[in-house]
Parts: sequence; structure tokens; C-alpha cells
Amino acid sequence: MGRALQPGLMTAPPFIDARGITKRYGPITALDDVSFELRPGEVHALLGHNGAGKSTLVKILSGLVRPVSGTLTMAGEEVTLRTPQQAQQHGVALVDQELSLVPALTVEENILLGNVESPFLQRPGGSRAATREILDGLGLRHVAPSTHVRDLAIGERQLIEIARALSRDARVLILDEPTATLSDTEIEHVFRAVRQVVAQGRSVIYVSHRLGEVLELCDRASIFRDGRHVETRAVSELDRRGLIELMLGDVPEPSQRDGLHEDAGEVATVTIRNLSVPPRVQGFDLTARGGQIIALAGQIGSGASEVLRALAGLVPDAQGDVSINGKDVRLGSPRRCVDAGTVYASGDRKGEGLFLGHSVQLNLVATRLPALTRWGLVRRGAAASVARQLIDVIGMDRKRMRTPVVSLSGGNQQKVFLGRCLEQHAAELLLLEEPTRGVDVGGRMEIHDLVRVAAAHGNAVIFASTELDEVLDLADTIVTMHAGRVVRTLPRRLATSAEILGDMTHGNSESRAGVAA
Amino acid sequence: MSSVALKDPRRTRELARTSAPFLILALMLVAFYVLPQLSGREATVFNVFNSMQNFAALGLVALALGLTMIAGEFDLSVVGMYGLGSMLAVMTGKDSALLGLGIALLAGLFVGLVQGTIIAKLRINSMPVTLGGYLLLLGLTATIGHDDSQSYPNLSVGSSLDSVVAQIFSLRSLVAVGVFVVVTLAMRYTRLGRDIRAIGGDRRASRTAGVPVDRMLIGVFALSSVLSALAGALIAYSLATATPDPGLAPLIFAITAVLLGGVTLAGGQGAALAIAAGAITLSLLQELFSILGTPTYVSSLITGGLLVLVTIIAAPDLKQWWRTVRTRRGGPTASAASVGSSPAATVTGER
Amino acid sequence: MTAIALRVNQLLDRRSLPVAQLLLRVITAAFAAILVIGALTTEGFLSVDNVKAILGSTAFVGIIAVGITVIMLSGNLFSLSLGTTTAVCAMLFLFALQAGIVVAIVATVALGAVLGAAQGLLIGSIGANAIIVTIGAGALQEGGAVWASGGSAVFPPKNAPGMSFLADTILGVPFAVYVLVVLAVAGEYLMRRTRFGREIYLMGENKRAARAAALPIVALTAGAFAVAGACAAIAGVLIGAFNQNASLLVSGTFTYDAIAAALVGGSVVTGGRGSIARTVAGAVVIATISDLLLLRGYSTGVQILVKGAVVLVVVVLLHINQREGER
Amino acid sequence: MSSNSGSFDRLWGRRRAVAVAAVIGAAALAGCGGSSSNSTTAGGAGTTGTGSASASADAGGGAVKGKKVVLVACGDVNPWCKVYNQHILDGLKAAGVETTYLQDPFDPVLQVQHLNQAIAQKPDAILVVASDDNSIVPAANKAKQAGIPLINLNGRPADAAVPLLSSSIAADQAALGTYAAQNIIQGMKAQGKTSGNVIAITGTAGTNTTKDRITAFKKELATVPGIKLVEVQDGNWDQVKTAKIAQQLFAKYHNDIQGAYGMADYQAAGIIQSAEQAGLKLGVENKGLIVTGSNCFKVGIDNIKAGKQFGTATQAPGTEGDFVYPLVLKFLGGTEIPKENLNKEARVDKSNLDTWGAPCSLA
Repeated sequence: MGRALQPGLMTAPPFIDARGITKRYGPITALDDVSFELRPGEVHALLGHNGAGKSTLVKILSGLVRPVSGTLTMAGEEVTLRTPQQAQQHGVALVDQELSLVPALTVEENILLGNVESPFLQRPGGSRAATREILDGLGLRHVAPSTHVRDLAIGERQLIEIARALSRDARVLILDEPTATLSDTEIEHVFRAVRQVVAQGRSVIYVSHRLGEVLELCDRASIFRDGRHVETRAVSELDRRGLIELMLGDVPEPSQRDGLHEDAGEVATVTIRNLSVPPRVQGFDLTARGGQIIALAGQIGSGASEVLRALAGLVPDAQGDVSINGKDVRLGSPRRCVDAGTVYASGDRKGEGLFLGHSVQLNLVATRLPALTRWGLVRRGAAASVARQLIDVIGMDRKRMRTPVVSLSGGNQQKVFLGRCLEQHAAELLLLEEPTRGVDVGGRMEIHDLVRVAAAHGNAVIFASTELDEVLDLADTIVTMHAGRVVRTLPRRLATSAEILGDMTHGNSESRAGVAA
Repeated sequence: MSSVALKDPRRTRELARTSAPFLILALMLVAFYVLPQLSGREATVFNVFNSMQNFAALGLVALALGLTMIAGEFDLSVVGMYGLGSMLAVMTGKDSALLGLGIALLAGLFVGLVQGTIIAKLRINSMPVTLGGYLLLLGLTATIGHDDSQSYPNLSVGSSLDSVVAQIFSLRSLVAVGVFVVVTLAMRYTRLGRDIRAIGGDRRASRTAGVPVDRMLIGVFALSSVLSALAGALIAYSLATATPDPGLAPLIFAITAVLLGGVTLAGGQGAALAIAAGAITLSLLQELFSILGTPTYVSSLITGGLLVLVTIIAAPDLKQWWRTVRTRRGGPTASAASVGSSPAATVTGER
Repeated sequence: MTAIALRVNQLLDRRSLPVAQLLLRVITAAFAAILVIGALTTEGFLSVDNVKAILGSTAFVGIIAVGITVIMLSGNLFSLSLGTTTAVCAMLFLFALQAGIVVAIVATVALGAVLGAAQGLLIGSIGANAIIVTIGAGALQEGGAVWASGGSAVFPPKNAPGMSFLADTILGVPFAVYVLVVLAVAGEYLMRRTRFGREIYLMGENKRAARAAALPIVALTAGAFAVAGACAAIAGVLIGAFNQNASLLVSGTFTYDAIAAALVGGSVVTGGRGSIARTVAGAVVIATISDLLLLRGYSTGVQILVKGAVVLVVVVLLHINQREGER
Repeated sequence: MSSNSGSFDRLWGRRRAVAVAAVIGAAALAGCGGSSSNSTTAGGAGTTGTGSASASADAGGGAVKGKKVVLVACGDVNPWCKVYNQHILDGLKAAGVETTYLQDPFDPVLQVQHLNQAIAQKPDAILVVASDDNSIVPAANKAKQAGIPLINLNGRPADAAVPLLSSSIAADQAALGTYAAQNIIQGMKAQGKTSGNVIAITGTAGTNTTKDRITAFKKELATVPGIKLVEVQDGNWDQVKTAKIAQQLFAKYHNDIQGAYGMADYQAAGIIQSAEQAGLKLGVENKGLIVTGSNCFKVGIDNIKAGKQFGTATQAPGTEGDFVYPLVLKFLGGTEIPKENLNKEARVDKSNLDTWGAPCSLA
């Protein structure tokens, strides 16, 4: 359980004192009048679901994002952080959730990269000894500082990222989901490093979904929900259930909803056998039936999205036996997979989904132009009527038909995107990655309804999600994944939130932190 | 994570990649020596000198372009600045060559800073910006030079720049070599090299890591323009002439040399020394053409083919394309082991 | 320098974006004012004949620019070999006239399309960089043309059958202008109404999304370059007929002029935005400015200088404007 | 799979095949080109003049046999240059001279590299068609220091180069300008006019060739006071650009133009096309615009035959080349030749097409 608090910790003046921080992204309020303080020598956990506001706070503290309002005091001095360099000068080092390593550079170069105190003149390999020491401390004995980061495995990269933060000798070390892609031994190394840091009187902000880690490592925890700060408590006062209660607001009872379509069809429509997606996923098996909604629940790096991308034909070297309605699908080409009846909706809505500058109408019909074309000409009437049909299905105002998608809210953008992917008559298998990422609560409900309707029409739906709520709310069958492998497959009505959370965050090692459900 | 076991092939691949430009240069040297003899001619030390003269002019332009490519951008205006640099040096350096050189370099600095600021701060694609810049500089060069080639009366400047040093060098080519040495050292022994490669490799990651991305970008464009202006000024003094339009030949040379030097268009990779190797290779090739008296159309076929070939090899999706082709042609043979006796292996697919 | 940087930073700040828009309007207005004042005070500018002259000088560049716009819309930057393709096609056209005018035109357009498609295939399938592939392809075309023609200029055969209409005027306006208008209308129709056009727009807007949505990226890229090559070939036919002789000297400054026209028309090199109609407008604007400068006696250098400045200003301002639209 | 996407796949397949074929073809072409170039140069270098024609026996016969000459000139990309250079090379080879031909498509930097390369080969003479009047000066200096005779061809050399040259063998550019003016004067006279507006669209402004021609043109035109040269514009030796400018000038002067000078025949052709498009009448018979060129190309001869162009002047590439090589042979044979040799040019109009029609149709 939580460490005993160091004497004087509660009374020492806070190193970081943030008051009334508010941040909006368009219509979404990511942080709403949040206050937060960090004391010297503590490991402070930030807890909450995806979208609760933790990452936004972290970005503000590290100068990547500027708040709309609020004050930030560091070491008693009010500061405005415009750039990551300024945050660094104030002693903040960040390990971002998204890796900020440059694959084309070597390990050593990456560790030195962006360090404002690194000298102008450098010798190649000049800091090799120091680098070596940090790497060794993180259990990376086998990694040479001259290795290119592009040649490292994902877990190793994560540790390099941590090594960089450690090398900066910062007053505050922010670790945003540092362990999502790590193995147990690797996690142990991270823990040791964190303990060393705080032993020197420095502080660590630790963002994690993994409650066991929080209980084991952290002194205090601040819990966030829907962009608001709920509470800050000493971890020693809390147990796992208490944390979950604070995070969820209340503990939802399982089986609020029956697995609607669990028994909808007798014939398996989609079988996946021995799917491998280099470099992470091995031996993935799954059978999905029409009408069924299957969740692939797992953290970033679990392999869930890789499975979807492979099934969509977007991974050239993915292999495995996939058949839809008895017809075999050869992976590796989006065209072939679409022709076989798969539809994929990427989680990266802006980068890989929508055509932002174009109208709602064109976005809605973008993938079905072949069917709407005669003699090479797009039949405008038909296209318009299909678009009208779809815009009605997703419940948007028809007046917005000609609006560029870029000017819509995130929720509406996602509806347009999914509207395009759902309702494909030919489709048999819907692959949805993070279907409600960046969508507010209202939009989320509507999108979930859309997915259910699609399933009711007989499509098999597989979605990948990192969000517990979404998994529990939407799925008939839950497949939890960790580190590229399936942990467990169980029907929704038998699943509890604690169990799923446990599987997603601990993989097979749930006993490690002693918090088996 | 068996990175220990995999280390060796990776190292080999890396070594092959970084040493390719030098291997090509070695091959070129062999060809340079052998090919003339096959047609009853010979390559002399003077030919090496002459190649280095060409390197002195266009190698610097290649370096200018190459640095922006390493940083993940593309400076089409190098050839415009090359022209303007030569015109300014000739027009303002009549009394003092150094003054003319200084003015050319300052103009380069200014142009680079302006273009760099627009590109970095407004985050506009460098291609259209530098294309506009190219046209503008070209117009400016012609306007300053009254649409005419301008002669530089002080021939002694050029002849001292071009006098032979150590058989194969001239003062001018030594300046170019010196610039390459300085840039190589700076890329290797200061944090600049790392930062330039970082912003070319992954700009978002670099920003997050704390690299002053905008400042670096502006600096790279400034350096690119200054180097182009330097190349222009030196060649102008050497020819004792500045022309109102340098044509596209310097740009084509620079692009080919940079690609031969192993710089990829995706950015993040490349070294000044390798660019030098690429530029020297190409200079030797041009000299080889001239030793053999190759007709223009043959040399343009060869250089065009070379450019397309290098681009194909450097294309980002080549591997992926090849894999796709292979799976389409050969079907699942490659995956037979994992497929086992499942029905997928026997079905030939949907066509 | 810092002051400038600060200004630019302010421009980027959300609150001062109206300033950017204001700047856009001011510059546009200033430009229009200069044009109007210039037009009023320049002898011979405001006349029907001069309007015809401007249209006539827009034609060839405009036709090539129509093609280059399709490339830009497809998200593949631009081609630097279209000028050479034009010259090569002009040569082939005059040569092929022996076989009759119809055969000559069809063969020439086919050659242009094939040359373009070959480059497009390379670019689409393995992601090769468009600029460099097209530079290399330009050199190959040039070398190939000299090799095939033996370096001589190509002349139409004696009694060239029915070619003269290509260089004639209809109602005082050169035939090429009508071709441009037809191509622009057809191009707009192609891009707006056909599946090919719509998918080009989509691919140019977001190539990754296009791939995920299983659009035929290779075919679209090859198609875009083929259209551009065909446009260059049509320009080649007209230039061949107009010049009555053809050699590589024809290529001139077409490539850059066409790119400038598309940029001034507001096409975005990274794809998805812009239109053929706007490109033609851009070509007319450039031709008008060049005409004005010529009539006022400015040198070639100044004309290029102004062209570059207009391109630069339009690129920057449109970018600012577009960013604002996305907020 | 739907038939639709099937056809798409076939389309891909076909297009890829085309691309592959194109690439292979290009490679093969490059290969052939390379080898053929080798054989050409080897042949050129190896020609020892066995059984050489005594076409130029007057130039010292056997004395020139085996002498080496390097020609540094604009390349085969330019049709005029190709014929010109070919005539010079053929003439020299026939007399047993070993020739090397280094081509630069009007690229001064490449040309100087070639000149330096030529100097290093220590030939008996270097012939150069300057890509840029000024930029050959330093190389000329080097040639002088190395004691290698440098002979300038075609255009008037830069003043600074004159003392460094052994000789200059050029077209009489001034005469070409004068003849052009005479063409306009005569054409207008034939229509009974002694006054009118004239425009001139030149080659690349600022080069000696252009300067010499336009100066002489102006001077000759000034002999008839009523004829006014209202506009001189830079047409950059570019037919399309020339046509564009002409069209705009016609508009500017409301078609009140009686004479037009296109510095090369193809530029004159551009003017003629523009005039036709602007609805102007052409030629003496139609009492229309008098157009002249000043160096002859096939397109100009055709236009003269058709009555659209009044005349031109020679500088026919073959004739010019044939003027050059006997002088070079003489020089190689040890005979002094004058510092400046200007070819005798001729005014060409309908009356002497029999003489000039053929030699002027080579480019």
C-alpha cells in the first residue's frame, strides 16, 4: 500500500501551485476551474478516465498548452509558460503520453534532445557514460547509446523517454501513462527511478490508469472527472475500491443492460485465426457474429488498434486467416478488405478519417462514390439522397449538408465520420477505433446508439477502446488485451468494471500489486 | 524484445546506408579513371581539379538545399539566391571584392531570415513560399543587372581564386571544402546537427522535447540562403561575370547531389560530408562527360535517369509497395508457416 | 528581427486574426487600386484589342495551368516537366501531321497523357517525390526528344492538312482561347461532377484518410498526372500549329508560369483546395499584370519580380485566411 | 469483388506495365546513348584523315593533318547550333583535323568548365561560341597564358576578350540589322509609304549580338525620317513570348503599326501570327504590315514565299559554318588570319530566294 508520508511533507510550501485553471478546445471544456498543488518530495497521482482532464493539466504544466485563465506559481513565483523550453527552465520535465522521441536519432541524441542546459559544443558519445548510467538504472543494459531509436521496441522507447526526463535533473518529473506499454520488470525499474527522484527532494506527477501502481507508488492522488477536480487525498487513506468510487462517481453495477445481440445469430459471420501484426500482436483469435458488438478493451500499446488496422488492410505485413461469411480475406490492401465487406473507422478522425476542408455531404458519400457513379459521372440526385438519408440517421440538421466538416464540433465531426462508415449496405464487419474519442457526453450517447443500430441491422461490430465506460456501455462481448495478447474474453453481463479495468491495466499480472478483484 | 540478437543486422544496414554515398563516390572514381581509357583518352589530375572547380560552385548550393532537406523542408529558392548573390557581388564589388561578397552574404542572410520566418512562424509549406521567393529573386537579379550579363572588371580576383593549390584545389574550391568541413564539424560537435535532424525527423516530438523548432528552422533557411549567395558570389568572381538568369541547372545538380548523398526527402537523415560525396560524384560525372565529349542529350538522359533511379530507391513507400505486390502475386506463400493447413491457403482469393 | 517575429506571433494569436483578415482585404484592395490606376493611366491598356491580347497571352499558360491544378488538387505538389512535355508534344504533333490532323492530335494527346501517367504511377505507387521525379522525367524527355529528332527543329509537312484553324481567330479571339475556355469548363466539370474528380479532391485533402477509405490512390495519382500531361500536349498542339515549327526551345517559362497561375488562383500545393476556374483567373491576373508592366515599359526582370511577389503574397495571405477559417 | 473495382485493378495493372516499359525503355535508351556517344567521340578523335577530301586544299593541305581542335559551343538541343557546329566539324574532319566537340546548352558555368578542360588537352586551337559574352574572359586569359590559340565564333566578343583572342570569326551582326531595316524601308516604299510606325522585338537584350543588330537597325531606319521606331522589346529569342508582346503592342498602338522587326525568323513568325490574329493585313500586296527577320530559318523562307514576310538576312547556319572552317584550317596551317573576320551576309527577300531558299532552310 501507499508509502508512509515523509515527515514535513504536508507542511512544506508547494512547489507548484495552480489556481483556477480553465482550458477549452472549441466547444469542449477540457479543464474547468481546476486547482492543483504539488509539494516537494512527493509522488502525486493524477487519476480519472480518459477525457477527465489529466493530460490537459499535464500539458499546461509543461508549457505545451496555454490555459484560457488561471494562475500558475512555481517555487513561489508566478509564471507564464509559453514553450516547453520555459517549463524546462522552471525545472519541469515531461514524459508525454505520446512519445516525443525522434526515431531517426540515436538513443544518446534523443536523451540530450531539447535539454536547454546541454552545452552548445558536444562530442559524439561525449555523454555516453552519463547516458549509460541512466540506461542501466532503467534496466536498459542491452541498449547501446548509439542505437537508433527506430530500432527499439515500443517498451524500450518508453524507457528512453523516461531516461531523458531523468537526465534533466528536473525539480518536477511528470510521467503521463509511463507504464502502459511496459512489462513487469520494466515497470519495476521505473518505480525504482521514481523513488530515487523523490528521495532527493524532487517531485513526481504520476498519471496512470493503473490503480495498483498508484497505491504502491504514490503519496497523494488528485482525482479528476469531466474536466473538474474532484478531490485530492493521501493515498494511504484510500484503497482500490475507494479510488474507483472517486473516479467513477459511483460504482456502476454490472449487467445494467443485457447483451442485446449476444444470441442474435447462430452463424458465425467473421472468423479470425492466428492473426499476427508485427511487431506487437501474435496469435489473435476471434469469432464475431452478425448483430454482435465486441469490444477490444486495452490501453495504448495493447495491440487492440493494431488488430483493427490489420483487418482493415492497412498493415502490409499482417498475416492471418480471416474469413467473412465463409469467404477468405487476404489482408494487406484496403481495397481488398473493403471489397470483402469490412469498414474501418480510424481513431485518428482528423488525420485518417475526415476530409476536413470538404462539405458534410461529400464526406458522407466519400467511400460510396463507385456505387453512385454512372459512366464516370457522380449521380448528383442519388448522392444527395444518400447523404440526406445518412444525415438523418446520424441526427444532424440537413441544413449543415454544405458546411465544411472542419467547422463542426468534435462530436458532430465524429458523427459524420461514423455516418459514412455505418450504413454501408455491403458491409459485414465494422471496425471502429475509439469511436467516441474527443466527443462530449451527449454526442457519445448518440454515437453509441448509431453503433447499436448498425449491429441490429446484422453487421458484426468490433471496436477498440481505452475507455472503461465505453466498453461497459456498448459491448456485448468484451475482449481485454494487454501487450499484444488477449487477456480474457467474457460476455458483458458477466463483466464487472473492476475486472475489466484490472485486465486492461495489468494484463496477466494482476496479482502483482495485490489487487485482484 | 530481442534487440541484442537483432543488433548486428541493424548495424550493418545502418552502416550500408551511411556509407553508400562514399561507395558510389569510389565507384565513380574508378569509372573516372577507366572509362576515358576505353575510348582512347585519359583522365588527368587537371580533370580532378576541374571537377573540384565545379564542386566549388554547385557543391555549396547542394549543401544549402541539403540542409533544408535534412530539416524536413525544401528550399527551391537556392538557385534564385545563387543568381542574386553573383549579381550583387559583381555590381557592388567593383572596388572591393570583399565588400561585394559581404553584401551578397548579407542579402542572403536577409532573404533566408524572411523566408524562414514565414515558413516557421506561419507553418506554411516551404515549397510554394520558396517558389515565390525563387521567382522574386530571379526578377530582382535581372532588374539589378539591367536584364543583361554584367562583367566584373577586376580579373585578378577571379584568377587568384582559381589558381591551382596542391594540384587539385583552388582557393575557391578550398573555400567550399572549408565550408563543408565547418558544417560537418558543427553538425557533429554541436547540438545544432542533432537539432536539425530532430526537427526533420519528427517535428512534433522535437517541439515536445524542448527543441526551439522555429528558431532552428529560421536559422536553417538563413544558412541555406547565405551558402547559395556565397556560391553565386564566388562563381561570379571566377567567371568575372554575373548572368541575369542562372537557369535551372544548378538546382538540378543540387537535388541530384543531395539525393546521392543519402539525404531523404522525409528529412531527419543526412550529413554534410555525405552531401559533399554526392556533389563530388556528380562533378566527376560531369567532367567525365566532358572528357568523353558526350553530347548534351546523352548526358541529360543519364542524369535524368540517375535522378529518377535515386528517387525510386529513396521513395518512402517502396518497401510497402513491394510487399503489397508480393502478397498480390505470390499469395500467402510467405505466411505459409503461420497459415498452416487452414482453408485460406488453398483459396486463391476473390478474383 | 525579433520585432517582426513578435508581429507574426501576434498575427497567429487568435485575437488578432481579424487583423490578418483586415490585412488581406487591405492588400487585395491596394492591389485592385494599383491595377485600376494603372489601367486608367496606361496608354492602350483599356481597349478591346488589349483585352484580346491579354486573353491570347493567357491561353497557352492557362491550358498548362489547368493540368497543373489537377496535380495540385491531388496533393502531389506540382510537376516541373510540363514545359518540356509541351515542347516534346509540339514536336510530335508537327511530325505526326503526315498522318493527318486527327491522327496527329490524338497521338499527341495520347503521348502527353502517357508521359504524365508514367510519372504519376511512380509517384502514386511508391510515394516518390513529385518534384524530383518530374525534374528527372523532364531531363529524360529532353534527351529523348533530341535523340529522336536528331536535334533538328520539326516542321509541318508541305500542305499540312487543315492545321491552320488551330492558329486562327474566331471573332477576333485566338482559337487557343476557346480551347482554354472549353478545357476550363470541362475540367471544372471533371473535377466537380465525376467520381474521378471528387476522389482527387478527397485524396488531395487527406491522403491517409483516402487510403484508409480504400480509394484507388495509385490510379488517381496516375490519372491526375495523365490529365496534366494531356493538357500540356494540347498546349503543344496549339503551339506547334502557331509556331509552324517546334523544338525544345519552345518549353520556355511555361512550367513556372503555370505553377504561378495556379498559386495565384489560390490552389494549395498540399492539395484538396483550389479549382480550375480559379487557376484560370490566376492566369488572367498574371497576364494582366505582365501586360500592364510591358505597356508601361518595365523590363522582363521587373515582370518576373512582380510575378514572384504576387505569388508570395497570395500564398501567405491565403494561408492565414484559411487557418482562420479552421478556428 | 464487384466488377467495378475489378476493372480498376486491371487499370492499375496496365498502367504499371506501361510505367515499367517506360523505365526500361529509358534505361536502354541511356545505355545506347552512352555507347553511341563513345563511338562518336572515339571516331572523332580517331579520325586520322585517311583519304581526307581535299575540299580545303587551299588551307594548307597535309600540314593540318592530325592537328587537334576543340569546339566548345552550344549543343544539339538548339537546331541552329546543331547545323552550324556540324558544318564546322565536318569541314575540319575532312581535312584530317582531330576534333572534340564539347556541348553546353547556353550554360556559362558548364562552358567555362569545358573551356578549362579544353585548355588542359593542349589542342592546336580552341573554337568557342560564347554562351555569355563576358564569362569567357577569364578562360581566354588562361588559354593565352597556356599559349593555346582561342578563336571566337559567331558573335562579337566582349571588349575585354578581344586582346586575348587569336581571331574572331563571326557573322556580320551589324549588317544583319542594317538589312532588316532595309527590308522594312523597301517594303514600305513598295507600298508607296515613306512614313509609319515600326516595332522591334529582339533577342535576349544586352547581348552583343542583339545590341549590334538593333544599333545598326536603328541607324539604317533613321535614314528615312518619316519612319519611326516606336517600341523595342526584349523577346528573348522566344517565339511564343515574341508573339505575346507583338499582340500587346498592336493593341497599344491600335494596330497603327506599319513595320515590324523580329530579330530571328521564328520571332518574325510569331509577329506574323499575332498580326493575323489581330486582323492586320500582311505584306506588300495587301498593303499591310511589313515584317522582317534578320537571320534566316526555314519558317521565315516559307513566310516569304507566302508573301507574309517581306524579307530577312542570312546568317544561315550551314553558310556560317562553311565560312568558319576554311579560316580555321588556314590558321592551323600556319597562315596568318585577320583578328576579325566577318562573314559577308546577304539581304534576303522574294527576289533572291533561289539563292538563299535552300541554305536558309536547314534550321
